[in-house]
Amino acid sequence: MSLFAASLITFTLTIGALFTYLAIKSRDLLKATIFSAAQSATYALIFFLLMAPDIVLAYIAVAIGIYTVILLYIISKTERYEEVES
Amino acid sequence: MNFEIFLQLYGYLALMVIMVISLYGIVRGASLIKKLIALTIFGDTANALIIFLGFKFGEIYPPVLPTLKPTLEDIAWFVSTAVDPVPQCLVITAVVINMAITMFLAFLVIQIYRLYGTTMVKKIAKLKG
Amino acid sequence: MKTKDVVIGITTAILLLVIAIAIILGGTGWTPLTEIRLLAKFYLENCFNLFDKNYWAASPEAVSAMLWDYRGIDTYYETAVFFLAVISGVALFRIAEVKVGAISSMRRELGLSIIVKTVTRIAFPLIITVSASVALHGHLTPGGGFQSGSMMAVAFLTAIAAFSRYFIEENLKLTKDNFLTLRSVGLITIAILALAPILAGSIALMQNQAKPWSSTPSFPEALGILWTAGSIFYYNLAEFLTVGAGFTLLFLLISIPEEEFRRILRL
Amino acid sequence: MWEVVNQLFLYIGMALIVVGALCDLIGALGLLRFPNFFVRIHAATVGVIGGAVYPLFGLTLIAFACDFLGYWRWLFASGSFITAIIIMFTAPAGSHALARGSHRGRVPVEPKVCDFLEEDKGRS
Amino acid sequence: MSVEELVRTLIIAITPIFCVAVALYTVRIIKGPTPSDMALAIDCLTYDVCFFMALLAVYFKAPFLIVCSICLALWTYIFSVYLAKYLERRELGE
Amino acid sequence: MSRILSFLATFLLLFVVFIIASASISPMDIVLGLITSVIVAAFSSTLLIKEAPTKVFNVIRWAWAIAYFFYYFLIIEPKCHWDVVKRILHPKMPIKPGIVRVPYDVKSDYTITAVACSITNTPGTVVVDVDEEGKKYYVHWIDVKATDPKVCHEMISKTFEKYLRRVFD
Amino acid sequence: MTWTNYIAGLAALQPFLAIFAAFALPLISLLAKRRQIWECFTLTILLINFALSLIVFYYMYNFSCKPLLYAFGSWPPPIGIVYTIDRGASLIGLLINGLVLTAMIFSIRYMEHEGGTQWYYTLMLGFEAGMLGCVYTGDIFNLFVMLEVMSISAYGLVAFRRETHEAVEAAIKYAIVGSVATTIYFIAVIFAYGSFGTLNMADLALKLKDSTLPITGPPIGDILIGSTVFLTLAFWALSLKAAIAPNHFWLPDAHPAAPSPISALLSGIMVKVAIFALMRYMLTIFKGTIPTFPVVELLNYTLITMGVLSTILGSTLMLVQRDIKRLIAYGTILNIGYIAMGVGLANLSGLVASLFHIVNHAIGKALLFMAAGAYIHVTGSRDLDELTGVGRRMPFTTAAYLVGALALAGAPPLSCFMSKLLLFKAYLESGWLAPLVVVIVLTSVFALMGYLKVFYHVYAKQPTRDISSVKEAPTLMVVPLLVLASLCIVLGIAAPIIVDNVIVPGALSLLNTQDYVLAAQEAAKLIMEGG
Repeated sequence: MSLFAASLITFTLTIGALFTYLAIKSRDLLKATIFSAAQSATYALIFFLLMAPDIVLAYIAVAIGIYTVILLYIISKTERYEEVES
Repeated sequence: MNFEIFLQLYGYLALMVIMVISLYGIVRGASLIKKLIALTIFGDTANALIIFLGFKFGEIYPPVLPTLKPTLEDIAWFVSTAVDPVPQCLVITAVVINMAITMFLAFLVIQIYRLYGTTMVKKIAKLKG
Repeated sequence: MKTKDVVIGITTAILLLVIAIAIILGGTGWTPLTEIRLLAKFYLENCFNLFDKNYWAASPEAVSAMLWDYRGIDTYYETAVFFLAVISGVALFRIAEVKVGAISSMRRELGLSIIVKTVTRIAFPLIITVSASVALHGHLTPGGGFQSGSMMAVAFLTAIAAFSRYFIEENLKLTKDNFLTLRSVGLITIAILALAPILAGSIALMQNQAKPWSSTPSFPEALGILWTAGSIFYYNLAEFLTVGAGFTLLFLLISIPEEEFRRILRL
Repeated sequence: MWEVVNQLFLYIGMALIVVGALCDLIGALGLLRFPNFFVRIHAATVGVIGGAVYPLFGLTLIAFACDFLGYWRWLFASGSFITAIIIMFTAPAGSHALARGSHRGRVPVEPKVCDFLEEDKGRS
Repeated sequence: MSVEELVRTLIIAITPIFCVAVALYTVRIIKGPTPSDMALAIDCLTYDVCFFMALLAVYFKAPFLIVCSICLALWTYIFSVYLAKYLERRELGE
Repeated sequence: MSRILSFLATFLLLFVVFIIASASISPMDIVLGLITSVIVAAFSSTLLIKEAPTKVFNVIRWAWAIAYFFYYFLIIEPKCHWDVVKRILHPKMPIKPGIVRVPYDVKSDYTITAVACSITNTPGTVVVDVDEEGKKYYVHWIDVKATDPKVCHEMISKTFEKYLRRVFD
Repeated sequence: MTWTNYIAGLAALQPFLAIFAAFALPLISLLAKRRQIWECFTLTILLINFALSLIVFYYMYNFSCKPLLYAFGSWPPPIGIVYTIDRGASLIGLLINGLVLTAMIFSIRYMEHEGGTQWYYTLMLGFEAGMLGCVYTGDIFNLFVMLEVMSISAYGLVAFRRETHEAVEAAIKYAIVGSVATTIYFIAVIFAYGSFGTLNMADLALKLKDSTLPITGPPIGDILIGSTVFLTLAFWALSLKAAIAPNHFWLPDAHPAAPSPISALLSGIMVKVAIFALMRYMLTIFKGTIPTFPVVELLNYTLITMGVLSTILGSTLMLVQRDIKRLIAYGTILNIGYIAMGVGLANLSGLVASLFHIVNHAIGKALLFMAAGAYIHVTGSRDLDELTGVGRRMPFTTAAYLVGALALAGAPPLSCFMSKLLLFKAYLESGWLAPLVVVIVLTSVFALMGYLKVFYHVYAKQPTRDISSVKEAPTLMVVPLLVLASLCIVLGIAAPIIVDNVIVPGALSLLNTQDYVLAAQEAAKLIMEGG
C-alpha cells in the first residue's frame, strides 16, 4: 500500500460516507437508490485499491447492478416517496 | 510512517461512521425500502472492514500468481507481495449471502405492498391492529 | 420522537466507539501492518507450488483455490443460500404460466426505442461470450463462477429492459421453467462433483487433489492441453450456469406485471 | 523499426490520456454549469467519450509500448480495448434512453429555442 | 527517464485532475434537481472510474485488475437503461 | 443457407471476441473459444444477424467501417469536442438549445442505430427520440442554427449516413 | 484412515445430502408433477438422514469418548473446514433429524390443500441442512454460512402462506432483524480472524492458552480485546437468533405465522441451535481462559439476567393471548429463559439441566404446535373463542395436547418436570444465585395456567358454534402426535436413566475443552506428518 493509494482510499471513503448519509436522509426513495448506487461505486474503487479483483467483480455486479435494479423494481411496483412522520 | 497510520485510522473511522449511519437507517427508516437500502449498505461496510484487515503497507499485489510455470523465486515474490486472500474469500461468500437475503427481502416488500397497500412501517403496524 | 432518536444515536455511537477503540488498541493486529497473517501465507505459498504438491490446489489464483478447494464446503453452502433465496422467491411469487401471446399482442409498444434494442441485440452474444471467457479462466485469472454468472445475467437483464420479459420467452424460447431446470442441473453438477471423491473411494467430500494422507484418485490437473486445476474448472463452469440462470429466473419472476398478480391473488 | 513505432504509440497514448483527463475535468465543469438536463447530456458526452473512451484507446497504445509489463501487456491492451469498445457502444444508447425517458417523464426542457418533439407528440 | 517511470509519473500527475473531476460529479449528484441529472452524473462518474481503474492497473503493474473495468462498464449500462425505463413507464418488465 | 451463413458469421465474430477477451492464443484458449462460440452462436445467431448474412463477409464493407472509425474518431469527434468545450469554458455560456427534427434516409436497423449512436456520441447533439414511421430523429442540439429539417440533416447527420450506408445498408 | 473417520463422515454427509436433495427437488417437481413423488423423495432423504444420525449417536455414546473430526477436502484443521462431532452435538443432531422427520410426516396431510408444496419441501430440506451444519461445525465462518442457510429457509417458510397478512409482515420483520444479527456475527468473525489469525474453533481455544495448531502461529493482535469484542458481538447475534429477552421481539410474530409443522420446528429446535452455538463458544472454547478480564463470566451473568427476564416476560404475556399459536410461542420464550439460565451457570449441573430441557422442550413444544395445527386444520381458525369444544370431537389430538401441556408446565411424572427439577437443584447449589429458584417455580405456575387455559377452551368450555361436522384429524397427523406424546411420557418416567446415560455424557463432552482441542491437534499432527 503506497501513500498514493492510501490517500486515494481516504478520498474515496469520504465521498462514500457522504453518499451514505444522503441515501439515508433522502425522502425520495428513487434518489436514495441512486445515492446508494453511487456509494457502491466508491466502494468498488476502494476494493480495487485494496487489490481484491475477485471482490470487485462480484461486488460491482451485486451492488451497482442487482441492488439498484431490484430497488427500481420495488419502487416502480410500490411507492416512490417516503412519508414524513408527523 | 505516521501519515500511513493516520490514513489507516481514518479509514477505520470512516467505515465506522458509515456503519453507524446505516444502522440508524435500519432502525429508524420510515419505509421498508429505506430499511432495505440501509441494510445493503451495512452489509457492504462490514465487508469493507474485513478487507481493510487484509491489507498491508508496502508493495502489494492481488493474490493471483501471474504465471503457470512458477519458479521458487516467483513463489517467494508472490508470498511477500500479495495481499491476504482469506478475507477476500470470506467477503465473496458474504457478498453472495447478503445479495440473496436482499433479493428475498425485495420479494417480500413487493408482496407486503400487495397486501397492505403501503410500505410505511407505522401504517403497516396500524393496519395490522 | 426526538428522545427516541437520541437514544438510538447514543447506542449506535457506543457501538462505534467500542469497535473503533478495539481496533485502535490493536485488537486486530498492529497498525500499520507490513506482514500478512501466517495462515494466509500458507495459502499463498501452497496454492500453486509445483515443488511441493502435498498441499497444493493446482490453481494459481489463491482466492479461487480457497473458494473451491481449501474452504470448499463454505462455497457449497453459500450456493445453497442463494438457491434457497431463489426458491423462497419462487414460492412467494408462485404463479401459473403467464399466457405469453395474449399479453404481448395486447400491448402494442414493448420495450425501449429501436436504438437501445439494436445495441442490446449486438451486445447480447458479446456479453455472454465475455462472461464465458471470465468463467473459463476462473481458475487462472480473477473471476469465477459467481462473477461470470452475474455477468451473463447482464445480457438477459438488458434483454428484459430493452425488449420485454416476453422477448426471452418468445424469441429465445426460454421460459422460467427452463431456467429452473438449468439451475438445478448446474447445482446437481456441483453436488455430484463434490460427492465424486467419495464415490471414487476417498472419505473426503470436495477433495480436489489427492494428498499423501488420503491417497485416492484425484481430479486430473489437466485435460490434455486444458489446465483445469483439478475440479475448480468444473465447479466454476457449473456455478456460472447456476448463477446466470438464477438471476434471470428471479428477474423474470419479478418483472411479471402487477395486474397479473392482483388477478391471481384476488386482491 | 519497432522501437520507433513503440515510441510513437507511447507518446500518442500519453497525449490521449492527458487530453482525456482534461476532458473529464471540463465535462464535470459543464455538468455543473449547464442549466438543464438535456444540455447537461452534452457535457456528459464530453466526460464519457473524451474522458473515458479516448484515454482507454490511449492506454491500449501505451500497453503495447510498455516493456516493463512483460507478457501480460496483451491482457492490458485487450482489456482496455474491450472496455473502450463497450463504452463506445453502450454510452450513447444509455444516454439516449435516459434522454427519452426524461422527456417522457416531463423533465423540463427549458431554456429552449424550439421543441418539435413536444409539438409532434401533442399532435398525434 | 525510462518508459516505466514516465508512465507512472504521468499517472500520478493526472490523478489530482481525476479527483477534482470526481468531486465535481459528486456535487452534481448531490445537487441534481431530478433523478435524471443524478443518473447522468453517476454514469459519467462510473465510466471515469472505469478508465481510472484501467490506468491504476498499469500503475500497480497488476494485469488482472483490468477485468474490473469491463465489468463496471457493463453494469453501468444496465443501471442507466433501467433508470430510463423507470422514468418512461411503470412496469419495468415490459 | 442464410441461417448457416449467419451462424458462421456470428461464430467468427464471437470467436474473435473471445480471443481478445482472454488475450492469449494458447491452444487451450482456442479450443475453449471454439466451443463457447459454437454454443453461443447457436442460439443467438438469429438475434444478431436477421437478414442478409452475406454482408458480413464483404471485405469492402469492413474497409469502409474501418475508414469510418478513423475518420470519426480523428476528425469529427475532436471538432465537436472542441466546440462544446469552448461553450463550457466560456464565461457567458453561449448556448441555444432545442430539439429539432432530423430526417434520415437509411433502411436497416443497424444503420439507424449506428447513425443515432454517432450523433449521440458527438457532444453537442443527442438523439432524444426516433420516429420510425416518419423516418426522423428528434435531436437535442446545443446550438440550434436552423430549424428546417433539410438543413438540420445537412448539418448534423449527412456525413454519418454517407459512410454508414456503405457499411451496413 | 481409521474407522472413526467414516462415522464422522456420516455426520458430515447429513447436511450435504439434505442440500443435495434440495437441489434436486425442483428438477423432480418439473419432471413429475405429482405431489406424492415429491413427498416420497423428501421422506426418503429425511429417513436416510435420521438413520445416519442414529448411527452417529449410537457410535458416539458407545464406542467413542473423544470428539470425532471430519476434514472436508481432507484438509487438516487450520487450513480447511472441519466438523467436530462430540456427544452433545450428536445428541442435538439426532433431535433435529427426528423432529424434522416428524414434522415432514405431519405436513403431508396438513399441506394437502396448499399449492407449491415442492418449494415447501425444498425449503424444509434446506432448513434441516442449516441446523445440522450449525451444530456439527467446528469453524466460526462456516457457522455464519450455516446460520444463513438456516435463517433464509426459515424466512421463506414463515412467508410461505403469502396471502395471509400477518405471515408476510412477520417474515419481513424477522428477515430484517435476522440479517442484521448475522451481519453482526460476521463482524465478530472479522475480529476473531483479525486478532487470532485463524478461523478454527479449536485453534481459538488453543491460542487462548498460549499454544497453537501448526501453521497459524501466535496470535496477531491483542487477544484480550479481540476475544472480548468477538464474544460480545457473537453473543448478541446468537441471543437474537435464540430469542432471549430483550431480543425476543420478533418471535411472537414469526413463529405463529408459519404453517404449524414449521412453527413446531422453529420453536422446537431452531432457537435451540442458536443456544447450542452459544454453549459452544461460552462453555467449550472460551471457558475460563481469560483471567485478566472476566468477559466470559460477565456474559454468563448477562445470560442469567436475560434468562430470568425472558421467563417472566414469556409467562406473563402467555396469559393474555387470544391466539392459540401465539400463546404457545410465548411459551417458547419462557422455556428459552430456563435454558439460558442453565447455561449461564456454566457448571455441569446447570448444563445438564439445560441440555435435558432442550430435549424435553423441543419434543413438547413440537407436540403442542402440531396439536394446535391439527385443530386449525380441522376448524380453520386460530382464535381460542372459535375453537371452543372441538377437543371433544378429537380425542386423540386432545389427549396428546394435554400430555404435552402438562409436560411443558412441569407436571410431576412428565418430562419437563425432571429438567426443571435439575435446574432447581443447580440453582440451589449455586450459592448467592439461589433465590432465583422462586422465578422458576412461579413461572411454571403461570405456564400451567396458560396451557390449561387452552385446554379449558378447547375441551371443557361449551361450544359456541356448531361442531358436529368436526372429525378427528387424519391418521397421518395423529400418529406423529401420539409418538411425540409417548416420548414425553417416556422421557419423564425414565428420566434418571436418560440423564445418567445420555445427558450427562453430552454435557461433559461440551464442557471438555481438553478433548475438543486434542482431537483437532491430533488430526492436524497426523495429517501434517503425512501419515
